[in-house]
Amino acid sequence: FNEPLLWDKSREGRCAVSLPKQDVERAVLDKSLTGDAPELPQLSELDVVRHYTRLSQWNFGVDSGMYPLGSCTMKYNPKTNEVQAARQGFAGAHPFAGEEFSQGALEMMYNLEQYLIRITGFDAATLQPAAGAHGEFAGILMIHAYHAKNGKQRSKIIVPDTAHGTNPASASLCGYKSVNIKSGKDGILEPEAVAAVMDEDTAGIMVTNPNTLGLFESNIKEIAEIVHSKGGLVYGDGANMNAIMGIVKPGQIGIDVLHFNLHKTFSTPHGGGGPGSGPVAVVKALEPFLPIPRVVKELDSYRFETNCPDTIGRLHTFYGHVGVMIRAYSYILSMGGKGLKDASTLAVLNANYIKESLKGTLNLPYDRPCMHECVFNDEKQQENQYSGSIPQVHITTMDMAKRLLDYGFHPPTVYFPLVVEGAFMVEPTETESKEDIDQFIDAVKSIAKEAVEEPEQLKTAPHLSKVTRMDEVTAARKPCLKG
Amino acid sequence: FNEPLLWDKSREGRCAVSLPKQDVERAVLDKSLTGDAPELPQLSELDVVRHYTRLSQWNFGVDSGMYPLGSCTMKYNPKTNEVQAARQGFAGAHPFAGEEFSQGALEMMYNLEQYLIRITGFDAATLQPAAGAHGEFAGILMIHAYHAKNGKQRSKIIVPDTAHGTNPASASLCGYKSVNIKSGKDGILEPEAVAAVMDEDTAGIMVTNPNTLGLFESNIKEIAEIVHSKGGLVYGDGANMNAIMGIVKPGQIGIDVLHFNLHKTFSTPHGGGGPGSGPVAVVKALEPFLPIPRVVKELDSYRFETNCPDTIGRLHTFYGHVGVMIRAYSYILSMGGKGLKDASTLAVLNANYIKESLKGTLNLPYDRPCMHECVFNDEKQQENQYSGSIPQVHITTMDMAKRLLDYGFHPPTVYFPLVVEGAFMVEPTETESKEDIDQFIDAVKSIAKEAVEEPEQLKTAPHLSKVTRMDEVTAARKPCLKG
Amino acid sequence: MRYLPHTKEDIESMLKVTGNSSLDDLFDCIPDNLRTKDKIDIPESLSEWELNTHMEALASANIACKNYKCFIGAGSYDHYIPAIVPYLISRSEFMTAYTPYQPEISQGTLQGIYEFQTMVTRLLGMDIATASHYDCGTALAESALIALKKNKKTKKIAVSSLVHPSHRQIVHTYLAPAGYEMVEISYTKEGLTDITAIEAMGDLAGIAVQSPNFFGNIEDLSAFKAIADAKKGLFIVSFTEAMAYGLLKSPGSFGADLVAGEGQSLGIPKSFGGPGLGLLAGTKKQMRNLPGRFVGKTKDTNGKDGFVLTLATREQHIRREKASSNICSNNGLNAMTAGIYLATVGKIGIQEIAQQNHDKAQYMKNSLLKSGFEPGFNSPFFNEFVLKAPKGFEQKRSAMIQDSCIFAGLNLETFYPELKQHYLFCATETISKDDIDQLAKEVQ
Amino acid sequence: MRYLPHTKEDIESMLKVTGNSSLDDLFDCIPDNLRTKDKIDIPESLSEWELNTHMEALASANIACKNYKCFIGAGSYDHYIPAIVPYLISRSEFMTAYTPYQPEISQGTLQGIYEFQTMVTRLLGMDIATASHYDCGTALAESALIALKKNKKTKKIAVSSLVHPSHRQIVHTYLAPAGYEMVEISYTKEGLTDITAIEAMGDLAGIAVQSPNFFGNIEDLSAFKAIADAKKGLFIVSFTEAMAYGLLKSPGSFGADLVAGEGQSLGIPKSFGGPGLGLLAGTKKQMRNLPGRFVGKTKDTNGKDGFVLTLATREQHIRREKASSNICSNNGLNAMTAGIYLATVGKIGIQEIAQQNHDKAQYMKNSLLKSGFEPGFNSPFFNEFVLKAPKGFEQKRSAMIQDSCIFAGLNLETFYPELKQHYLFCATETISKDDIDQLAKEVQ
Repeated sequence: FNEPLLWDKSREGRCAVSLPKQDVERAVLDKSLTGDAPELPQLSELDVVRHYTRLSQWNFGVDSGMYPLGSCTMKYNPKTNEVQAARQGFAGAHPFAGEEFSQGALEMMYNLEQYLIRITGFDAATLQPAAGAHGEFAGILMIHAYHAKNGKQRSKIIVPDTAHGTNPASASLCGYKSVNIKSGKDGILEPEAVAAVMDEDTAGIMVTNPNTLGLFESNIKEIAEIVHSKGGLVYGDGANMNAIMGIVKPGQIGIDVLHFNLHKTFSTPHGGGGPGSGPVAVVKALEPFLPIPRVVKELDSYRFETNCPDTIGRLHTFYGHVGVMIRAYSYILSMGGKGLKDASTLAVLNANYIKESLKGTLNLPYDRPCMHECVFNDEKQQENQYSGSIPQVHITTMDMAKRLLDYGFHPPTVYFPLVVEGAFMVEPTETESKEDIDQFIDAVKSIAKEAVEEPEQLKTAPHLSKVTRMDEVTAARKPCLKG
Repeated sequence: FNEPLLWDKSREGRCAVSLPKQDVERAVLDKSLTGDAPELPQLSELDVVRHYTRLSQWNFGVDSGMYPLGSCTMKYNPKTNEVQAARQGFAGAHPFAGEEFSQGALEMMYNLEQYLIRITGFDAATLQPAAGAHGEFAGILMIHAYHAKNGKQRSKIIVPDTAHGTNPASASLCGYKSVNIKSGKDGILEPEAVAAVMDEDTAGIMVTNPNTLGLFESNIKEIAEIVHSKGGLVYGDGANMNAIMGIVKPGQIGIDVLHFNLHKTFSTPHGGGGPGSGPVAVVKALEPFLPIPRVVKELDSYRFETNCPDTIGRLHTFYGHVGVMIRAYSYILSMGGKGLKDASTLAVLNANYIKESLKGTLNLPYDRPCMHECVFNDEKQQENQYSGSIPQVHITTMDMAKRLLDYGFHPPTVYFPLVVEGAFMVEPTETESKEDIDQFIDAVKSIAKEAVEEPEQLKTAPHLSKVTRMDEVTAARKPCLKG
Repeated sequence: MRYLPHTKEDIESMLKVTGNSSLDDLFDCIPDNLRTKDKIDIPESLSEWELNTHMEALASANIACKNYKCFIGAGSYDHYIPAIVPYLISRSEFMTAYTPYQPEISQGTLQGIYEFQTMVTRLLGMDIATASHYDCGTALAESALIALKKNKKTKKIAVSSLVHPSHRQIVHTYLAPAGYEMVEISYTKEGLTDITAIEAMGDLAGIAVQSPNFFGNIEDLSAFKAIADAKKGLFIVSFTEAMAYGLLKSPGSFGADLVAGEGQSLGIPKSFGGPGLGLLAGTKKQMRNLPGRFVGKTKDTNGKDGFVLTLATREQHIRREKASSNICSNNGLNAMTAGIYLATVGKIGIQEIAQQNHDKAQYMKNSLLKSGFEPGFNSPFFNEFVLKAPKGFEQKRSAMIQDSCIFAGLNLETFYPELKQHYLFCATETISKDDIDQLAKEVQ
Repeated sequence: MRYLPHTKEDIESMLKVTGNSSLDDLFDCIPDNLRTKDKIDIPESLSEWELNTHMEALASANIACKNYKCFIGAGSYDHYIPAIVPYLISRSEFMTAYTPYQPEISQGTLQGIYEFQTMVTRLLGMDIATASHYDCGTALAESALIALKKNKKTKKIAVSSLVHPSHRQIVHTYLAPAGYEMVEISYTKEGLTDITAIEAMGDLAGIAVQSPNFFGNIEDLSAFKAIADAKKGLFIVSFTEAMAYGLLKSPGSFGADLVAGEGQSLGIPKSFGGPGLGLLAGTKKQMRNLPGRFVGKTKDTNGKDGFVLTLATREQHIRREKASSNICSNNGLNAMTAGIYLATVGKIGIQEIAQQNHDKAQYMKNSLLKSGFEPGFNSPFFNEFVLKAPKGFEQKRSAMIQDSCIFAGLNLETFYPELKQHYLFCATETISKDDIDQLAKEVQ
């Protein structure tokens, strides 16, 4: 069923809000300052409830089914975390209520920083960045500030092709030029490639480990040594932390600064695109550069510290996404150290199980043990287009992804990482059961069969969703961004 | 998509609950007393969340769309009422915490009784009955106790054909034999019909007003006089109160006892079949018979009264469905007296608007001003089967109702009241907007057109729902009541 | 008013269609002398914010608004409710739906209730379970009526005096007007139903025993089954604490014909006593006698599995005066809640939680005995037990409520006048060892 | 662990498929010297119930757990949130979905955000609005970058000293590493941005003014537009209190090129300052310069209307180092929340609520003046204003927090050292006359 746009349902005079009773005199502002009421829709309460209930029914969330979106860690978002964040003492807290009257929030933040540090083996952390890319930016700002403090700014930064997409954009915000290098044949970075470009005008390197192929960068220590030897720093993109909690401590293998995605590894909901939270952990040498305010503990009480002369400054109006932190903190406490290690272990088991189960069906460009995700592509299906009975139909990764919708699954990440042509990137996460994974495997196999036998089914997929494939070209050429 | 049954998803060893930590010694009961763990399913938390999320998606609620179910008053269930019922001070209250420590709950109950009394013009009330039929039973019990107290029990009770379906069953629980009488030609009860059967062995009459045809029983006062003159009492079924709040006070027009449905008139959610709440209001003469405990106010505090020698006794383990009462109480306070009258007025406006708009399309057996609902039937469509081009297809009320599902509406009540053959009973309620009602009217008109032009569309409807029409005969013949 | 969508224009154009010149005219069909001239005399409407303030004030006038320690059960139990339970049940597709008479768009409720019925039968060891009843008391009354209607030889049914006092009152209320008689079975010094008292009662349509009984003690159900059979009456088992059957042998395993229980413990808040959840289960033989709704599995016209309300021919709206009961609305949403709870705790969880209830209760009993209480009875119990309090305890108990928000047991004298100074205590998994130690200390 | 579904059997059979003999083997691809030997040194896992206790203890250590009266705004405002807003937004289809890259199964998020974008443009009088940003401060910093990147003639931007102090700090953080300069515009005795100070600043890529400004005063935006035009810089308007635009003339009506605002007031809890909602709007001309996501309307292959993320060519994952910004996750769920809020209050509600904010603030100002405060400034204001406190107020203020949970204003000296004894007060629709009268009494 269709649901009209809000203003198409609007009728003059309706109001879905309970207006507070006015108990003081009306105070009239000068007419030159006030305008007409903004043209918002006018609806009854039931209209609003039905509108958004209907909209929600067109969405697919983790609660709706498996969401094997590579690089995004769509694990289960525990409901108890929502209960914690909604407590009046947190949700109603004013950021300027004063430290004395905000000890609970401060303690939570202090503890969360400590836990993140202990999980990763770093020395200090900030929770302030509002999302992963914001954390990345904070990290690069600290590298920038470090070099500035050391007297000589540098102009470049190394970004391998297997790093996350936001990396170059974050680097350029600090004026760094990205130096792209290619990973080796087996999908991991070779020290030689780094040594070839690393020089004393290069601020450092941005590494995603495990990388976006789902492979562990096993040469990371050598690479870090090369970078450090030239005075550079190693930035670690922690988006893939879900593979290595309790297995590897990035702070102890040569990485100097690392951002987290609380909305990936630490189970907070993605919310259809945010809010996230992107804390950053650093080694001792970078601690002076952390953004302010910092949370510090003194005896048994907590306070904000702003007196940090070398800080990169402030990144958020207040202290970051506290509501998201509460959820992540609750998750960490619910899991405990052993639980976090179990989560990573089972995430890796799930991914390897899928990799082994599907490698006969889809092409696997890098056939080696993967971490928490694995990357296939459509090479087999592309080949098939010439040998098959209906040579004119070219089945692509996109077609298979869209067809998965008809099977009740969210599609994997496609055409990323760029290093694999037609990439089909699957990250099951640890919260998916074997049965759900088996169903996913069966669905992919059955789609691969359709690709040969009924390719039209795929070309016109999805068939069961509210809309079919959208005209994205016209959307971008003649943008219609409001109604 | 299908969702397997819980046990088909179960795997040995999973557990979706957080087990509390054991901090005392295990105490082992004698083996003769303990059994194996019950064979409940074993799932992870995400399994459970997905299972019930999926199930919910197959349901249709008031929030999903218009629910014009005659006789059921499916009005909007305000969300603020849920907030009130969930407050820790209410939801966590133990029924035996003692009056002194339960003053808030007692005050709420006392006030709610008072409000119900004032809305209806009675003298006293009880909130204890757990549902409408339970309230009905309470009412008949009081009539029974009244006659017993007066020294001579009676054996019969009059039930008109336009009364609610539960009435005869409630009467028979007290040993009364129902005497069925027919309504007059214009759908309302004639005093003569009552006079003809009322005698001194008849305990009284059960009247639904407005009746199940949606018509106001305008002779109620004369009827009550006839019944009273023979020593009988008048029971009013208040399921249709939504038509007359602020318009008619049943307690002042001859009715002696009346039950409410808080889950109809007072906006509490139906919950897929309950819990409801069925308070009962009575005139002074019946007050001594009210169930115990009663809530009484003394100075500024509230307590339970159990010392009522003539009481019919207890009907609920504690005090009735307090959680439902809180919602109804919140609704009444949100509406105020004027708001309740507006609600009834607009409910009646909506029903008359539908009646007038559709009476050319469907047959209207009683063409007179209706109250909050109106009853059509399939006579026109039945006639059509002989004159139409495809005489072998018989379109019935059921076919039209099922086809409405494809248009996004819950079907009306069908084949009830029994007094109208092929009844199609529409109650829009006041919370539906003119646009939604117009859409409903258009849908019915378009279905009536299909009934002539594409009757197969109706016969095989619904087409868009999860399942098609079910084999209810086999379900009843060979019941499969568990998995 | 935000719930009423009618604009002035809407009202005018709709009145035109209905042929009325004003809203008042809509009611012209009601004789003037029947129409009220007064306004409804209730307070003016509150805004959502005023309502919040008012309701929080009321809620705060209940001690439950604080973190009170409730060592009371007696039919209403404090158990942990996993966050997913209220979260899932609050989905409006469940909450705002009507009774699933239209199976095509009610498969969610229907499958959920079918699964509930199934899990209840597994919990209780019975063949079938209904889609719910109001509470245990009314379910028990309905069970008594089934037994009595079935057996034309007698109008009498025996009910243990250790059935919850309220439940016995309800049974009486239901039975009396139809001329049936309920006789109470006395209890023994061990706090158990006195089986020897039944012999002398003559013909009985049924025998109803609660286990764990009101004192928390576990009855020997097999003995009652034998005597019920001997009397050719139905054997009815009731219970107020569903959690017990995570640990105890099921009523079905002792041959119960009918089981009437309270399911509030299964994920439903206490809410000052209601709405709870009446569980009603029976043997296959009783299928067509049980009141209320059943969901059954069947197929649609395409042969696909699905669920419907079935066996409606027993129900009031079909059989009218011949119906076995007048129940219409049941406690469906709470049945769904219990279903979600049972699926969440699962086989492992229910046994472990039940065991912890017993562990805590045993620890509490031992602790109180050390603090100067005397045992009330010496029978095996689940999570409730009776103790005789030392002198002066009643005052101490009142002080503890005021000072520490501790509710130390329920005074049994109200219900059993002979049991002076006897208190009924309860411990569930929500009670910590520290809580019990504090209690034991404070009562000294 | 209830979040981990793997049974022993599952693990065994899956390991067999992967060819590993133990879970540990899965990590053989990681060199041994990189693997940690230590356990993660954090507390043992808590049960759901222990977590509840712990978190409630923490929440209770914030004063907000009580019903405190907050006469503070300064970027975080206390407004009523209708019950339907959290109810609807908590539906898991919204909450647990990813960024709507797959439009076929994301039409809910997409339509909702499209409607949000539309309502934001209507509120602010602008042509376009993005799908959200982190908060006002970061949105303002991005706006400054847009202005600076566009104008190659200068590396300088002017920002009013009455822009929220944190926002100015953020702008500085964003601008500094790229070599841009932010100059602050001083303020006048009327508590307004000193337009005369701008003249002397030479070339400017943009001028950023907050209105209502940090002191709560309403700026004369038309004057700043004129001077920005004269300098060929972009005119950027920011605000921390979105509610103001229910009443005030929109920034768009004054010709703003870019608007960066905080949307926390629109149905989002304060939550100790985050997550809030960055609003970012611009003229059509700025469409391809704005960072972040846009939802656009288009058609599917059947010609049916639908929505997609669009203009992605500006974004970091397509343009990489050439992207205008690195923003990826935004504050989508809060944007949806604000959309629900705006649809709920509607045209009538937002104006009335905004008016009530001003009414209460005016009443509070008058009351405090009567209680011995002196006016800080005499400009028109919305719901915040500055007063100079009588002597001894700071101690009184502390006592009021402790004794009555009243937060009487924010000490401005922290942010503006020259403003000794000056306090910033705020009143919203949640403050009653009685609250204000109590405040006025207690400060005396």
